[in-house]
Amino acid sequence: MDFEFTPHQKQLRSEVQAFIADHMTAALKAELKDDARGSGPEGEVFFAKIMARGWTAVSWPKEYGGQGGSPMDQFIIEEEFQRVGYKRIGGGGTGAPAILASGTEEQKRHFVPATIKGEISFSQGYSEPGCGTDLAGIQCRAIRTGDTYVINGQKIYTTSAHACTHIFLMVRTDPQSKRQAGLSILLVPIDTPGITVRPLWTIQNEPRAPTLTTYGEPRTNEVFLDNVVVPVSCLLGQEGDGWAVARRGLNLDRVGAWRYLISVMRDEDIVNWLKEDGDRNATLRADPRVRDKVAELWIEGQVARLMTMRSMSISQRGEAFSYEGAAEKVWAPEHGVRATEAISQILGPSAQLLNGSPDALDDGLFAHNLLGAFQSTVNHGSVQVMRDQVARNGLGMPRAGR
Amino acid sequence: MDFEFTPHQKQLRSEVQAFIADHMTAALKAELKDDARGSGPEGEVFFAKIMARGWTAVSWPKEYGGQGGSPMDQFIIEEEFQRVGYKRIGGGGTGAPAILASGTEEQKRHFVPATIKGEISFSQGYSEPGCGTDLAGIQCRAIRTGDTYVINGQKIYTTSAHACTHIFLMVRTDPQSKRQAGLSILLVPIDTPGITVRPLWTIQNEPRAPTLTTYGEPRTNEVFLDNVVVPVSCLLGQEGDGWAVARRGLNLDRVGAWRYLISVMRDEDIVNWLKEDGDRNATLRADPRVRDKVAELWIEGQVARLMTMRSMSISQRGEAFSYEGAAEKVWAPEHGVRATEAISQILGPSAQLLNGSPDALDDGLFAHNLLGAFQSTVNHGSVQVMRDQVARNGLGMPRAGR
Amino acid sequence: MDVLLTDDERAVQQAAAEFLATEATPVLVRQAERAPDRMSHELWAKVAELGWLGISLPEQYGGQNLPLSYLGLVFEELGRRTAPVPMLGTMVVAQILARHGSPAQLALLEQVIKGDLILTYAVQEPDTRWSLDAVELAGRMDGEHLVLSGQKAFVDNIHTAGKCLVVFRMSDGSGLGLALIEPTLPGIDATDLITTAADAEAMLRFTDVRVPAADRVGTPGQARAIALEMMDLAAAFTTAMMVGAAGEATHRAVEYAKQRNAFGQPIGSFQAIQHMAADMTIGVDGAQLLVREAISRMGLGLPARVEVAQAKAFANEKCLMAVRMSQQIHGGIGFIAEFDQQLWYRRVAAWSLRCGTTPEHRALVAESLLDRQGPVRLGYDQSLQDDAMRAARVRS
Amino acid sequence: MDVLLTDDERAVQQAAAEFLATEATPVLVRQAERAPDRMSHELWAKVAELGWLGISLPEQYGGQNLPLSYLGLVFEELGRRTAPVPMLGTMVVAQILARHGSPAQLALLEQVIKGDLILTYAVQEPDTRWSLDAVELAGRMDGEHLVLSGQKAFVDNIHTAGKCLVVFRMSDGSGLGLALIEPTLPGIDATDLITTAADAEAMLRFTDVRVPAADRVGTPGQARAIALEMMDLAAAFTTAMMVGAAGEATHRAVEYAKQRNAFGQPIGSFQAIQHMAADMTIGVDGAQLLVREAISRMGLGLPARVEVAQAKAFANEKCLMAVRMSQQIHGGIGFIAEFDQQLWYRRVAAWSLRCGTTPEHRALVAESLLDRQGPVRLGYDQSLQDDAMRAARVRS
Repeated sequence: MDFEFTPHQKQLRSEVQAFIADHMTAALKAELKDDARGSGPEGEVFFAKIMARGWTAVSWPKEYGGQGGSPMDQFIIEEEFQRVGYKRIGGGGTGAPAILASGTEEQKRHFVPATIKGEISFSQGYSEPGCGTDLAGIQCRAIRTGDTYVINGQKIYTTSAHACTHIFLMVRTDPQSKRQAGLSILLVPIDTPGITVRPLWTIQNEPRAPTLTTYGEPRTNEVFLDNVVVPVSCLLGQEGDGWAVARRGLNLDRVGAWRYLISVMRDEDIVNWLKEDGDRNATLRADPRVRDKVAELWIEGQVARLMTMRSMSISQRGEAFSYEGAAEKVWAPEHGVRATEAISQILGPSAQLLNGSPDALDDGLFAHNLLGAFQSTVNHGSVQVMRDQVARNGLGMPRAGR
Repeated sequence: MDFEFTPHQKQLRSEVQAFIADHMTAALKAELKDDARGSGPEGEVFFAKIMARGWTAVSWPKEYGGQGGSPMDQFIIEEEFQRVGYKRIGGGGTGAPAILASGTEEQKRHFVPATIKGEISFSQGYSEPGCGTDLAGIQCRAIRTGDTYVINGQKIYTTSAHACTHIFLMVRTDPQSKRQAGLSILLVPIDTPGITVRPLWTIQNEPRAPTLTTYGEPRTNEVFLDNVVVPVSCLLGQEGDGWAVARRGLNLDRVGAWRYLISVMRDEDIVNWLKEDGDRNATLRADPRVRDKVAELWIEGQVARLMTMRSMSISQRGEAFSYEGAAEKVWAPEHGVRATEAISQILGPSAQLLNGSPDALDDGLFAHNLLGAFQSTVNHGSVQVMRDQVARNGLGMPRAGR
Repeated sequence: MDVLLTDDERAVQQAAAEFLATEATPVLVRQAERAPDRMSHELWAKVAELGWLGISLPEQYGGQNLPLSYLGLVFEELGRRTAPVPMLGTMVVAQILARHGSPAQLALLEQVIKGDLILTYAVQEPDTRWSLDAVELAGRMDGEHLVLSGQKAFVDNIHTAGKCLVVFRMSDGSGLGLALIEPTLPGIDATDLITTAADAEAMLRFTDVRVPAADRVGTPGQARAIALEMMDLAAAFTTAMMVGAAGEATHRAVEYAKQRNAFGQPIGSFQAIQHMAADMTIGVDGAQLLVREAISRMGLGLPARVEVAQAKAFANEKCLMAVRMSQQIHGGIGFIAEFDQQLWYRRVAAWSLRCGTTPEHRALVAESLLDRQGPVRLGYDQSLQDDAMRAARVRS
Repeated sequence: MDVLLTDDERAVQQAAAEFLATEATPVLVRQAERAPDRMSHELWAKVAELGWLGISLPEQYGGQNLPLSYLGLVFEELGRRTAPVPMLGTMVVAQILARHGSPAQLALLEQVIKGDLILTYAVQEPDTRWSLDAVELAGRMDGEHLVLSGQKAFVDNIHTAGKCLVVFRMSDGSGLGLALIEPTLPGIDATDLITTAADAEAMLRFTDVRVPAADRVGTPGQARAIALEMMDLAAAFTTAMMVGAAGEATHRAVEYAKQRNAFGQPIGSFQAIQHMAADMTIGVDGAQLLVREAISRMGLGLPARVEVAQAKAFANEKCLMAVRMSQQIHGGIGFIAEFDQQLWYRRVAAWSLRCGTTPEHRALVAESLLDRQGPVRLGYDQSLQDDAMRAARVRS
């Protein structure tokens, strides 16, 4: 039981903060406002410097371009960069961790270092119009013919499909199969003929959400796959074993720095807003009701932080989650929603004013958050399914109708 | 849409209040402290006067000794009497309404007028050690042999079994049957040989709870039935139709004056306590956090009141509940729990002090309530089952695994 | 006491529901969001043509003079379809004019009922408090003119409104005043706000705006009472719209859950979803009962400030809960602009912040409970002294 | 940073858990509830014999000198079994003596560790606030004696305690003071309170109680800081007990739900019950993480007032929620005295009201957030100035 960061960890955090202070230029900030992924010219320069410091893919194996460091180090680096709105850190989301876990040696060598360098990026191709939380309902098919798969189907909420190089695609390779059986993962280049990406714009971005909004994606996508032909070498893991292959990747979206920060940053924002100069701020700051509510939210935020630290501790020890990741994915997003709604009632009608509106607070941050905070209780496994997992995996409670 | 009581209803309420002011003597109050059922000498005198005013069984048919009046009138009378801690009003709980709905003419003439006079009273014999919320699991058996039933089994939470004349007993008359089928209702005199009543003392009554505590029953019972022989004339309704017969009775425990009052009286108590003289009262009364919380509870209490008025309006029109009774049975008891816990945190450590303790507030009312408020979310249909009913009966949502 | 609808009430409710289901479609709602004045003139014309604008206004101006609770039911239906018409401001101000207007102002009701005159009100200021204490817009008399200087915020439909009822404070210390002014008067600058509801809200800046003295509403001694009445009407009708919108969001979630499958069964068969739907229903029902009681009392001329406060405070939390849970049950769909589901969420989110926040309304309830003599009891009259006095004045 | 238990910590936790599961049975707990002094002397003797009393006390008095977090784990296990031993007062005061006691007071620790001396503390007064501002018990010096007059409330185990650490206020305006007094001194009247926990709580009345000056604890300048430290230890250990008790109530509910059948299946297979169990688990886990962090910081000599406040405020709500939901899942059983289930509920209900209510603790958190300069950030040190100064003083 050690709630203090080690001297090494404190040192690392200081170094990252100093790096950001030195290199996060006004030009880069301006660029990030329009391109949160940081792939503009300034962003590339910045990313190259981060790479040079060895701060990408910190916890990944050295032999594939990672640093072989600890997940806690990676968390610290991610937290610092993401706190300033820089999201191109952490190493590629769903794809590479799953490839490291399930890929062939050739796949690891091909994909992982390139992912770290940002040359390859994956968009998660799981959800379909007819299935979201229950991925076992997937209908997108890949039929093997000789050395190729022919893919037909449709994906939805493929968030970065317009900006990535590959889709991490879950398909049904056995057309007779049902539920989890017969699913496979294919690593499909996005530019393969037959793939059409159609934007789906989110409600949080009319007008454009400020950088540090809870769930700030301006766009997600539908992806249509029409007789898409890929070589069988695209298969990750065994054919028909896609369910297990995917599960390794999914938990990583549920915990960690990004999920933590989008859940708790409003706790800090409201306190810091209340501390600003101004009559309204001063009046609210002195109001015992506001003080009580802010403290309540802060304490909930601390629980989110400690649950994140628990997940990182488990990860750091190389142990597996029993229910802790699922518990964090219930607590932190729901806290984010509670905080959002409570803060709105503190701020009053100004909290409905979006970015660019006269009188909007902090560029409409709180209002955009009101439009998007609940999304975090839906994506990457709804809080309902997460509670099922806590009860079943953590507490051993039986399925209905056993 | 009429949210005002009619002149007649206002007049009735005034009359009842005046009656109570005139006839609720100190001697009666003292007697009620030890016997909330009001069956002591003073209580009998008082009850006779109430009968003489025609304020019992107000909404029951005249031909069976009732007043043929409206459910709203009955509500008004019950509310006034129960607000002063007098519970012998309202006409017999589960038994008589079900007999009115399902009984033979002979049963109605035998039981109903006597119930109104208090000569007959029923204790609800539904729950068993192995089944509470799901009554379809009942195992207590009644085997018909000729003109008699022979009953064997066990009941629990038979709250007034020690003070009633009859048990309203749900039994399985078809030993081959499962679930709801094969159940029947028998009206069994409590003094029938083979019946043993064993007390179960509740945690709310060590020491004795003050009269107006939320769930103030000091005792409930287990009832053991060992070769109990009753004539077949004890059967209410058809053999095997007990499920339908019982359902008519159950809703009446879920709504109405008693359920309403036990759910909301603490809202009034805390406000009135805050308005008393005293430094602590004044400090808390001026605290914006306390004011906000008290207002929140009060509004929730108003919703409980309005849901009760909705149920009474439906009843008054002679219509059937879709989901409204179940909704009220979720809202009001859960509000009672929220209020109890919030009030405790306002009052601080004094709220743990029970009746008779130095420094106990209002005879330990709030502390006893803390020990019992949750019980109202369990009994007469748990809030979980009530939510199921709202969803299925009110919203038409399907059962699992259809 | 019968809190259910009468046959007549139900008939009006159903007529409004059927009309709006046909006419106020999501397509129309979306068009209005993109229209410069954020409303549908076609729908407004139909609303007027069918007589909805006069439902609770005097017969002599073309109205039907039905009790205010009928108008409340119409607002529930407008909210249910998030109908893009400037009904709130128009009806709030029309009610005030009907009760307190000069003959000339009363005569405007005919235009209102025909749909030819949109009205709006201006109470809040940039400090955002829903309180007359926050009114700083300064008024002074200069001969036959009232001169106004200062700011207003969160004013609906200022670009389409022909008249705006403004609350101001006299610089001479004589207290509050009201005036029914034309938004196009010289010296008024409107700046549009961008809200989550994508509707027409604006800030107004008044620079020595000269208003004819005849455009003042009520006597100076009545101004505070009338302004409170206006605020109560606005808060109550907003709450009614929230109830309608949250009810529809609940309905949509239930229907979606019945047909959407996961894990081999409709998600509506999962107990977790069923219990969410039950809580949504219970919360919306509670808000509906509270607001119907409040509007019913207002219609009877009974004190209702506390009842309005109760309803708005409760609806702010429970209606938002219901639309948010509806988003949750819809999964990703609720977050995507091109699906309709989000139309309800964005409006209720905004409405929960207008006409008084939860802490503001609860403070009034607390005042009624704790700051007057004698014990309290649920179901008994709980009117504030101030409120009772106002009601007496208004009736006289 | 590794918030999980080390192997050593887990070994101690498991040893305590196994010992208490065997020895602190519901039968024993019930016996203690009916015993005149509301404790089990047999269990206390065994606790002492096994060395648990000295786990975080100095070796020179027979202790094991393990970090305070070990003692925190023991408190979790004591709460898990609602063990009827006067551990809270004894350990809180022993920690204070170990840090601030005179040589004579330090020497008492040997008796404490052997189980021969029960200790308790007296902070709160009849006005019930958990705050040093509320201390009015008056102290004045009279030659070699301190003379105390006034009242204390919510004092644990006063009839069995050999010493009581009392916080008072000097009548000469010199501030707070502390003294380790004998409860049997002339002029002290104890009145027993009747609590939902059925444990030993009392009010004390002091009438010119003469205490030898040597029994004062710390220098006058240290009194406030030491008193705060004592209060933090008491609140933190109480929270740890709540976490243990609520964890056990959750465990009992889950196990009950697995074997209790309704509607043809174990009730634990219903999603509504599963989600309740998940929320109970998450709430208790949160309280556990908060209190472990707070106790860990106290053990390291870091400022921890805010962390203690966070933990107690959260546990008051979430641990009570967990035991209440456990009652709910148990149905009628939770309400009946002869079933064991209620033992946990009655205690957590009482503990949630001791050592500071939720609003009191949140007020301190708000102070740390809003009343000092500079931006805040989760995970950064948030110590109050006062707290930091105290920690510095205490370490020196």
